[in-house]
Amino acid sequence: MTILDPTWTALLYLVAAVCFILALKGLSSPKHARRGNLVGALGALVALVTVFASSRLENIPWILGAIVVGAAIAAPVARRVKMTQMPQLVAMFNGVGGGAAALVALLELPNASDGWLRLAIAFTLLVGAVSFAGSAITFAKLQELMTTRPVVFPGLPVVMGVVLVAAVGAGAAVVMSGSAGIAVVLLGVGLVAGVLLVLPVGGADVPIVISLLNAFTGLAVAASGLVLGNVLLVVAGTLVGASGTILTRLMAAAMGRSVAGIMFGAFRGGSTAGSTTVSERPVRSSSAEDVAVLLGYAQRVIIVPGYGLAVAQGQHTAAELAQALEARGVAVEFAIHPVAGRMPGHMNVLLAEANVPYESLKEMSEVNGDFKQADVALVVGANDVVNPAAKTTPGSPIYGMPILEAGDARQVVFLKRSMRPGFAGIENELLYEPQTTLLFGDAKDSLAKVLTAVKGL
Amino acid sequence: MTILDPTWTALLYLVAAVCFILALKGLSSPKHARRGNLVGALGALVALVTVFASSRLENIPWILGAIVVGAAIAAPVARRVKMTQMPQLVAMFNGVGGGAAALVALLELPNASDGWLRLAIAFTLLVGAVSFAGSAITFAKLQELMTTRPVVFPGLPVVMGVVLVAAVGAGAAVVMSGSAGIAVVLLGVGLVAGVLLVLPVGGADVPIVISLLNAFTGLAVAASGLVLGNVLLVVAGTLVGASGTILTRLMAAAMGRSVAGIMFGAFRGGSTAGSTTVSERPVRSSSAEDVAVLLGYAQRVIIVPGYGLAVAQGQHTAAELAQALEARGVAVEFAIHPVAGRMPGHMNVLLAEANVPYESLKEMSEVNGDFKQADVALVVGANDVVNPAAKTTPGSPIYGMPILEAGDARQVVFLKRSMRPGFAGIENELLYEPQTTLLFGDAKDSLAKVLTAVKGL
Amino acid sequence: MGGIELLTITVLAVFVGFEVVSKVASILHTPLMSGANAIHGIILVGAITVAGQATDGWVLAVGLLAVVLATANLIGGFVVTDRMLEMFRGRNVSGKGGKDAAAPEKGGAK
Amino acid sequence: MGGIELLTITVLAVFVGFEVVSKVASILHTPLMSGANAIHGIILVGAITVAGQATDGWVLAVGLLAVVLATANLIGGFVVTDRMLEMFRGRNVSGKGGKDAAAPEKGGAK
Ligand SMILES: NC(=O)c1ccc[n+]([C@@H]2O[C@H](COP(=O)([O-])OP(=O)(O)OC[C@H]3O[C@@H](n4cnc5c(N)ncnc54)[C@H](OP(=O)(O)O)[C@@H]3O)[C@@H](O)[C@H]2O)c1
Ligand SMILES: NC(=O)c1ccc[n+]([C@@H]2O[C@H](COP(=O)([O-])OP(=O)(O)OC[C@H]3O[C@@H](n4cnc5c(N)ncnc54)[C@H](OP(=O)(O)O)[C@@H]3O)[C@@H](O)[C@H]2O)c1
Repeated sequence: MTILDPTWTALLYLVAAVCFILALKGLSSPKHARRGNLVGALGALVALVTVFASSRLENIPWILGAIVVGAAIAAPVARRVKMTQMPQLVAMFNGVGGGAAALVALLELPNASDGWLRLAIAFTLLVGAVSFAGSAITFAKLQELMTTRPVVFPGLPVVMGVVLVAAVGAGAAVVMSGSAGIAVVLLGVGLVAGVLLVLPVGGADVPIVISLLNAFTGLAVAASGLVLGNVLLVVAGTLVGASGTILTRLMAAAMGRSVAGIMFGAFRGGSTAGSTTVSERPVRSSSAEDVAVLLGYAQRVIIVPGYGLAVAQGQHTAAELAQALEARGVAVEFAIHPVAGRMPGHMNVLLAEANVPYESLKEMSEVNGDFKQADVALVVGANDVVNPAAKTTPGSPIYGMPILEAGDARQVVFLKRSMRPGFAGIENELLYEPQTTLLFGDAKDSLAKVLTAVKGL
Repeated sequence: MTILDPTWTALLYLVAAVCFILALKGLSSPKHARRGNLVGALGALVALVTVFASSRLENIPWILGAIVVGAAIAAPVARRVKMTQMPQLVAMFNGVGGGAAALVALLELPNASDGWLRLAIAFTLLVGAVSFAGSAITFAKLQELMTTRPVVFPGLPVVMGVVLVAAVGAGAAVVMSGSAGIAVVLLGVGLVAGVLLVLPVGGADVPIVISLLNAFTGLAVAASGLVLGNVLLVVAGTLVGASGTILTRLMAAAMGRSVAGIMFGAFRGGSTAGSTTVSERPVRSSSAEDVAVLLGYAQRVIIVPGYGLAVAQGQHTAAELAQALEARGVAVEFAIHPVAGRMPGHMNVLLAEANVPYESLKEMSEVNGDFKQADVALVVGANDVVNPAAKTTPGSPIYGMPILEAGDARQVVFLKRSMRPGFAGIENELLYEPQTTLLFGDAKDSLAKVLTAVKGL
Repeated sequence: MGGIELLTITVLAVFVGFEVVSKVASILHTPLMSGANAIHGIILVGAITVAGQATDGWVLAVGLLAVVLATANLIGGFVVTDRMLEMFRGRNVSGKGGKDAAAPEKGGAK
Repeated sequence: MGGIELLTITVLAVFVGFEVVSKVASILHTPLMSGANAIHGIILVGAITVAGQATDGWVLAVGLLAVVLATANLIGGFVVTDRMLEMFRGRNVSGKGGKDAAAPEKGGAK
């Protein structure tokens, strides 16, 4: 069916593009984030209606069926996924988007009449495939289908070089010949490149990689927009490519790292992730009951949640503990480090899901002065984000990163399972300080025990 | 001559457009403002080279001559103008830009083949002419070639209505007929409209109007870009139109006013500007020598400069006084209210010209806490920006505007010529407070006398 | 459509993308990433176009696969982003919470 | 060039203009206004184009007038903006001055 003439079509696509811009604007502002997302969905709806109303399409029943299938797969998963698994879900959605862009480019190849168009197609094939395969690996890492540690093997740089040459060669051949066969080869090369690119990245860096691949997919979509002559795809893809690039840099900066360091750090042998050195020095450890007394008779407690809380899924127990303490008249706050948890801002989401009131979540800059007045800093599954080495040890991998000054509190309690270091793989001197106590065990279990003991006080 | 093919031409125009975007970005950041301006100039240069190298132009010697004439007029004026007269110069440059856009549109009318193009031409003619005439009036007001008070006459709203109808009518006729004669009429109507629009605006509001007309000119340029099919003009004009609109609102907001209130306030009889009520209540006034003693033996002095300092051109004397006091060991700061002076930010420029070190210029939010520790607040030709009515008197025209808390200082000294109120036309209770002293006279003269006396201490 | 116009549009979109995102608070990094992820699911429009032009079985099959993938990206992306942001719903931030206060859209149903 | 492409470009440019300026410090209002003013002097390109196509004396005269006016806008605008910003030159803001510190481009000649 063709109800819309080209002018109206273009105008409606422009409306959709404006919706996407407004969506990104909204998502960047805490007040309007949710509305922004809805505006984006509205834009997508406008675009979908437009494409059906404006092109002479065959196979419409098939297409509608495919849309139903896609929606039926994605929507329930998206609705039911646990908060802690959101990163891998985002990775997967990103990957399939890249795959779709690559497939669209593949099918458009026979229609591409000039070299520039074929160049855009080659770009989309390669980048879309990289995004697809890379996202699959990030998914596997985050879902712990494979090791979360960097995977590096001796010849990796050489293999990468070979793949790069193959990609350039196949790309050039696609541009010259327009052969569908070579295009499929290019697709394959892209898949291999995507796998190789993400394998050497450590588990905790994966969120950055997801953001980067997200920007890649945006670029692939923009390029396929060039191929199809569709302004909406060009604008939307470019928006995502540009904002994704900035966002990747912001995320990396929040961890005091560079994007290049994350992607290629393992090659240089300088990977900082996943050391398992265990120190022999003595520490003070105590029982859940002791900790309960400490907390129950304090006036002011600051809870510092970290990666371990997310792993243990202890957020609900932590929220209950906070409630129980507040019922006793203890002032409780959560101190949120920007890079605590699995993804930037993830702690907020995690704790918000556990119904911790928003006012209790304090950003680093707000709360850092408060530790001096706190009786207890309860560090739950966090480590690097309170490590004083960031301030005292030049040369440490986290040197220069702003930290939560938990050490300023009168007492510091760590809930962790062992003396193993955190993501950065370095010792935390705070564990050995005189005011520090450790309660060993899984964060959720420990919190539950402490909670029971607090209620029994 | 045509050296460049259309693709290269378009690419170079795109480069110029990017330069303009970067220029605006730079100008919005204190660190890169000057470089931003240079990048903008570079973009203009690229565009000029491109137009000469890409079009088949006749009359090149004439054109070059005209450019030389334009440059020879503008550059020396721009280089020599006094800081206090910059606003009117900006207004004038803005006006001639609008005029140029209107003339370009007029000449393109015979080539405009379809109604949309003629609509863009009518728009440019009208808006360009409004901008030209409006800027001329703002220039006359700021240069005090005419009264700076709002000019309103009884039938004004009716006349405005008639002009509006005439503009719409003539515009429609231009779109229909494409007649050059009617286009000239439309131009004339635009000139009249521009004059009528700006006449009712009071002198102190003129900067806002300049910014608004600046945005208008941007839109006119964008529309003439549509007419000429020149992407650079479209992008540059739209950029200026959009950013100028935002800037106008920001400026108005800094004064706690609305743009509509400024433009049409006088019609509603609610003009707040230029009241000359003189109160009969007693005040304390004193001599330059008394003030010198007060200042010379203070530990901490905060100078609050205002509109009157700019009018009196006393900035150099103020800087000298500050130096003399600092030589005596007095800590001196300048408290800069965002809307003090003739234009937003103008006080900074004025004082920077007088070589006041940048560190001594404090923004309102920085300095407001300091007044409590200050021995003397020396208010030089300022009034509204220290008027407590903004906090205490709901219904006052300045109610809600943030003010400098000069009243918190142990002593307040006003340098002004009379008891007349400032721009907002309302009494300033601070003048009657027990800790306040007045030194009547022109700001520059008074400052000079105080300076002499301080040196003689 | 001319290449230069598309290039101009691309360049401007790059600036819009940069500027819009450049000052986002870290609390919104994850939802923003997820929302941007949803937006590139609009490749669905391209997938529909190619699937709708398919005349041969293979092409249709690949086109439909692209439609399924793109739909998953688009719909899943918006839903998961909404869920993340819903976490911040209905919280009492009136008066306090400052500039980084998150999404006070009250009363959204769970 | 197609109207829709130009419209798209215009819309994107509006967003760029809004976003770029939306967070400017009040100290830069005046230079920013002046710099934007200079930018629209690029109408000079249009003035040159029409003057360069003029075949009859009147048209040429009006075209040249437009060139003179546009040149004044363009050159005068950039010069006066530079002078304003030069006022902030070479000031010692190292370490202090904070985020609103103006243009520390050192050593620009007077
Ligand atoms: N947020 C992000 O976006 C992001 C992204 C990538 C990287 N990173 C990096 O990740 C680190 C985050 O800092 P962080 O302090 O949150 O985490 P961390 O430094 O990695 O420390 C996590 C701690 O939690 C403990 N832990 C793990 N599982 C646990 C469980 N089930 N129960 C109790 N404790 C458990 C671990 O010790 P045990 O093994 O002894 O229990 C470990 O010491 C930073 O270095 C940051 O740069 C963050
Ligand atoms: N900055 C902007 O962008 C801008 C733009 C438009 C409007 N405004 C408005 O202008 C006002 C600015 O506040 P302001 O405190 O700077 O000025 P103001 O409230 O207008 O007061 C200026 C004072 O200076 C005195 N004065 C004038 N000429 C003088 C001279 N030669 N020597 C000594 N004193 C002289 C006047 O009193 P005498 O006549 O008794 O001497 C007057 O009380 C605000 O209301 C603001 O909203 C500002």
